[in-house]
Amino acid sequence: MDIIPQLVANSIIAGAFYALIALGFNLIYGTTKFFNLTHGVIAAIGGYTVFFLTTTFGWNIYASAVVGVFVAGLVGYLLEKSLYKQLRKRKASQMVFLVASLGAFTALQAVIAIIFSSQFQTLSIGSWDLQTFNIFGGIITVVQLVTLVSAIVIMIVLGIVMRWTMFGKAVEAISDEEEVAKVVGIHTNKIIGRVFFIGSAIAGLAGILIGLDTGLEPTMGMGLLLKGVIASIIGGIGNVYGGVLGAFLLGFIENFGIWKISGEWKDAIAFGVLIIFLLFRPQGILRK
Amino acid sequence: MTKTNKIIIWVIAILAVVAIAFVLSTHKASADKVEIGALFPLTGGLASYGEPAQKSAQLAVDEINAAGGINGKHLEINFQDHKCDPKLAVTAYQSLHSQGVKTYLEVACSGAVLSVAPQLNDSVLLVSAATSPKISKVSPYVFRNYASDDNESKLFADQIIKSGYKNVGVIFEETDYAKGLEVDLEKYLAGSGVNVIAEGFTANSTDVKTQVSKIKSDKVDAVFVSVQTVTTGDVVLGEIEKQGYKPANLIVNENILKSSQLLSKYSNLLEGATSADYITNDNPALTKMLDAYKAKYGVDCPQKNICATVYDNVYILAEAIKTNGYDANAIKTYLASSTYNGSSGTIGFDQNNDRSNANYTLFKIEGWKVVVK
Amino acid sequence: MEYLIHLGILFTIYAGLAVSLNLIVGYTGLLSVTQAAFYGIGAYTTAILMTDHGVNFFLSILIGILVSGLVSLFIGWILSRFKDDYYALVSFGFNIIVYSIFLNWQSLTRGPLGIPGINKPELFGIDFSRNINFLILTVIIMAAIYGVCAFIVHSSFGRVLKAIREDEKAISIFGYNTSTYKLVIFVISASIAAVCGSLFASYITFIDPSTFSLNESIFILAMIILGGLANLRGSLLGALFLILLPEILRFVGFPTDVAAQMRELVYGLILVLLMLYRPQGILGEYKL
Amino acid sequence: MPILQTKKLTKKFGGISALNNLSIEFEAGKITGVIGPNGSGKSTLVNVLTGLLPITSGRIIIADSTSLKKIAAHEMPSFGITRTFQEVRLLEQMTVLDNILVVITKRNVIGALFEKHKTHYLKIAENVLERLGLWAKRGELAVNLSYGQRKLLEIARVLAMTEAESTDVKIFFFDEPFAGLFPEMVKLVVSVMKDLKQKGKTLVLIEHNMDLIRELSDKVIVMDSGELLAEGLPEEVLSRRDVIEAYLGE
Repeated sequence: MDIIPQLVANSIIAGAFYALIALGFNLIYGTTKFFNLTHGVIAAIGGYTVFFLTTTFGWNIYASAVVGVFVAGLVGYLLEKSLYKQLRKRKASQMVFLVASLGAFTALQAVIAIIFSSQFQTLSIGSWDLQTFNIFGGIITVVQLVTLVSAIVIMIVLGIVMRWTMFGKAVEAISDEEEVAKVVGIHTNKIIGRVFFIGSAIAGLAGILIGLDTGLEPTMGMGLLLKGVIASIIGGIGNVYGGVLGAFLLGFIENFGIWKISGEWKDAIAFGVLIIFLLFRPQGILRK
Repeated sequence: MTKTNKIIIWVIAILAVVAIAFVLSTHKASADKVEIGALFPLTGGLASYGEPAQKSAQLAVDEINAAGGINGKHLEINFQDHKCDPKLAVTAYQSLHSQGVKTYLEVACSGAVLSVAPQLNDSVLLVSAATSPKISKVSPYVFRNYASDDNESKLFADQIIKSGYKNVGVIFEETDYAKGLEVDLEKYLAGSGVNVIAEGFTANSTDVKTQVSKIKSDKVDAVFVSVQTVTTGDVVLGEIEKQGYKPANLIVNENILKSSQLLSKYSNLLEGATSADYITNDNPALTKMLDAYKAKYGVDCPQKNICATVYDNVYILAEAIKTNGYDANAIKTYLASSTYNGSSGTIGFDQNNDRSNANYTLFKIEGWKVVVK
Repeated sequence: MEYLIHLGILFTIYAGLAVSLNLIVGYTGLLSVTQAAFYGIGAYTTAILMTDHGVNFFLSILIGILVSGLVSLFIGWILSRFKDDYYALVSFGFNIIVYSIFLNWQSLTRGPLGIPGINKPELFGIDFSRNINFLILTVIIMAAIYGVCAFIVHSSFGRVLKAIREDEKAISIFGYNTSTYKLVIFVISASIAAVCGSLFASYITFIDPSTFSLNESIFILAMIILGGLANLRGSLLGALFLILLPEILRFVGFPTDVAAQMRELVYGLILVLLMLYRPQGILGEYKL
Repeated sequence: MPILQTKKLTKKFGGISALNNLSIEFEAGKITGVIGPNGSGKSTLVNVLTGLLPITSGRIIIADSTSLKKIAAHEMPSFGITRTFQEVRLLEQMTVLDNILVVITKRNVIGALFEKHKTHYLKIAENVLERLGLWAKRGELAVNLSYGQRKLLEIARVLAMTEAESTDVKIFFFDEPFAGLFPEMVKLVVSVMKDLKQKGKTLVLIEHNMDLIRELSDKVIVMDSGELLAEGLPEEVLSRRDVIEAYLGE
């Protein structure tokens, strides 16, 4: 059965992409407690910024990737300042946040389509594109390896920041009880703004890597987001390590699932797993 | 929420309806221009088809107007987006029809054609790139300038049986065209002893890794790749290449064959691959159109078969209106009987209102060039 | 005139969907994003029964209600164990699972090929292929549906639903088995959505899975939030507004090649502005 | 025969046990005062007895000796139990009248759907709201009432339970009903409680105000850190050294 190593490789690669989305999503959900739908389109914005820089200005891929991550973070930050901060001031409920983020998602997706057209665009890292590595029979490309490494690195860095730094403690305080945090003198809006920047930047990186791995399309946001949300819930909503664990678990369940039944049931499997987890372990594997 | 506010809101709503009615009535097709309604998927999943279609149609309209329009009248084209959603297609049709538009174009979405068809009673719909067999003879007012995907998969089935392949892997996209080919292929291969292993993936998905790995590990004699758009074509071929998989025999559907972008990007993978098409390449009118497209928009047409057939459809309608006036029944009988030499070859319609002599011929991809097999 | 009749039919069908969803979201306070699944079940039941088995249209409506009722009984039972954003997410999941079934159960629903040639209802020899007759039929059925919803809402049952929305735990202590109430209203709402599905299938004569995707549920949700939660007339207004909006934008002179994307942009921005300045909707009193 | 008693009732939150092997009895037709410093488990006791919180261990025995390990919230009226809430849980975006009507009308789904005789319920609601002086405010949303009026509405709600024919309520839990009330409102609530006692109902009163406890309760239970410290007649219990110490927290 020489398919097993490749299946394992596929699962890890899929898990790595879901992890990057889940990391950013979990961080933002932890402090704001709502399902931020714009997270998906911000990943696309990251990818398209790099596409814009490399094609129009001819920058090299690495410089434009850095700028792309920054721009994605900036868009997330601006969204927080212009929209979600106002909603918090008006004491809006989670459902209002959900619908508002849906509106922002639809609008941003339309802006991308207007600027870059709906055609499929691909990013390339030149000669490395087709360079592949054979790990125990499973084939992984350079981009996929970079995604895996960055997912793990970001998880560790975030874990450390959350545990040891002042910023991390403030974020924990806000995620437990925002009102209490305010009373204690934590400038919540400033912290939430920074959290949005970091979470969106990670999403931007995910968008860029997906652009390099498969390609960019204005409508890529929603599909990515849903899988990231499922991974966060399975792993443990609001918990940095949980998101990554959930992502890899989802990758394995999906890919080994469609090994036995045909491929078109992949999305249904993902949501079936979600519902089973929500029924029996809603707080996810690693409780917050 | 005072009572008066509520009344104001209801008044605004009623006014909106009245406004639309008013705009419609004054917008009757005025005498000095001829209007074509274009029901295209400009956003959503198939926007990658809608955009080149819109550009090619506009190209044809501008050329016709430059050459004096139709009997001196200015030709206009009104693009309406329906995202391949049946109810939006009918809404777009009704909004144009109430403005007196009698001639329509549609591209790529069989669903939109099948839902608009029963509404047609005094207007003609010329369709391209919508391949569902159900469109044949769906309405006397619907003409399809494209081949039904029925005979494309028949050709592939015969080729598979002839080459003696015992098991064939199929990677297909969950859309009406791409899955239609797979379903027809299995229909024609039933009872021929060929074992078909089909692996589907949801429309527009970007992760087909495990589907490719499964086909690769099944050691099949041939792989048939059936995708809906260049987008997913790039994803599937890219994945095959990434997994270092070189299938012994590769069959690809027409969307891949017609995309210059994919042919050049995956030239070694596609070397020797079999495909099928009915638009012959060595047609001077086609190259002239493609060059005009590049000159006008600065970019190659990403889907040659879309650009060619939509471009021709505009000319066919213009020709029909020129000789029969802006009357659907006259145009209907004219189309059923006449032929037109366009960039996609000679176009005539059989008794099912499908394009006659649009039978697919097999092609072999050699050195990035496409050769008749 | 034909155009206004067509818009009238679409408005009536969506009004039914909006009013039925409002029973769950507006009155009972549960953010359900599954309405399109039951809408689809009704449509597919009618399409399959009429095309394959030549069943009379009105009989197919009853069977559609039955099928949708049974499925909603199961989904409602699982959903009643969740609250707030988890409820919304699980309902997201069910919508996608039902959509995948429409897409992949090739033998029953013909998958993405869809079902064409669904014929019109026959009743006392009335020619329903003329849209004006079909409009009258939909208006009569929708008036009945509005009557049922109004009856429910103004009965003690409706008052208990609002109580569940306000404080489910408190009201349960006064003797109400709230999960039964939530399940009953969920089944009623799903059955009404099925009726709307049957009418849609017979009118458009062609259905495919894409009409019953997640976006459709979100579209219906936006209608009731826009119109006003816990206000039946508000839902009618919401439906009217979101059906007319794209038509009004059709006549606004956007440059043709970006016109379609501009409409999506305007639609998204309207949702955002609404949530910022009018979260309870135009006619609504209940803030989400 | 006690109308309600607990046997070794325990309630743990993580490690801490808010109620610790508590065995107490409530006499039928009497008012029992429950006092104790904050955090002594008074509210937890009420929440557990009314199905708001699940029981960790031990049993609850209802008058006709049905002993229960688990109580579901919606079974409360069938056991004849109802309550008010310390933190005032009203149906905020509903009118005062609806807050009362919802407690009177039929409980089962079919009944609630096809209920007739609306005027009958209106009459009951009017009497109850009239009794608490809230009838004038019946069209107002609960969220817009003053704090005192909201407390009175909770009392009205509990009072209405006695009128509803679909439920037969005998035991009333009052969780700090007097907190934040003006003097004349206190007098009003006291008279309502005395009426209920007149009708042979059993009342459990959780309150910090010792004068009211002395005035109203026939028996007093003192709790401290989840256990029963003392019980008996008000005068005896309130004069005991250990009770005072527990309160003053020496």
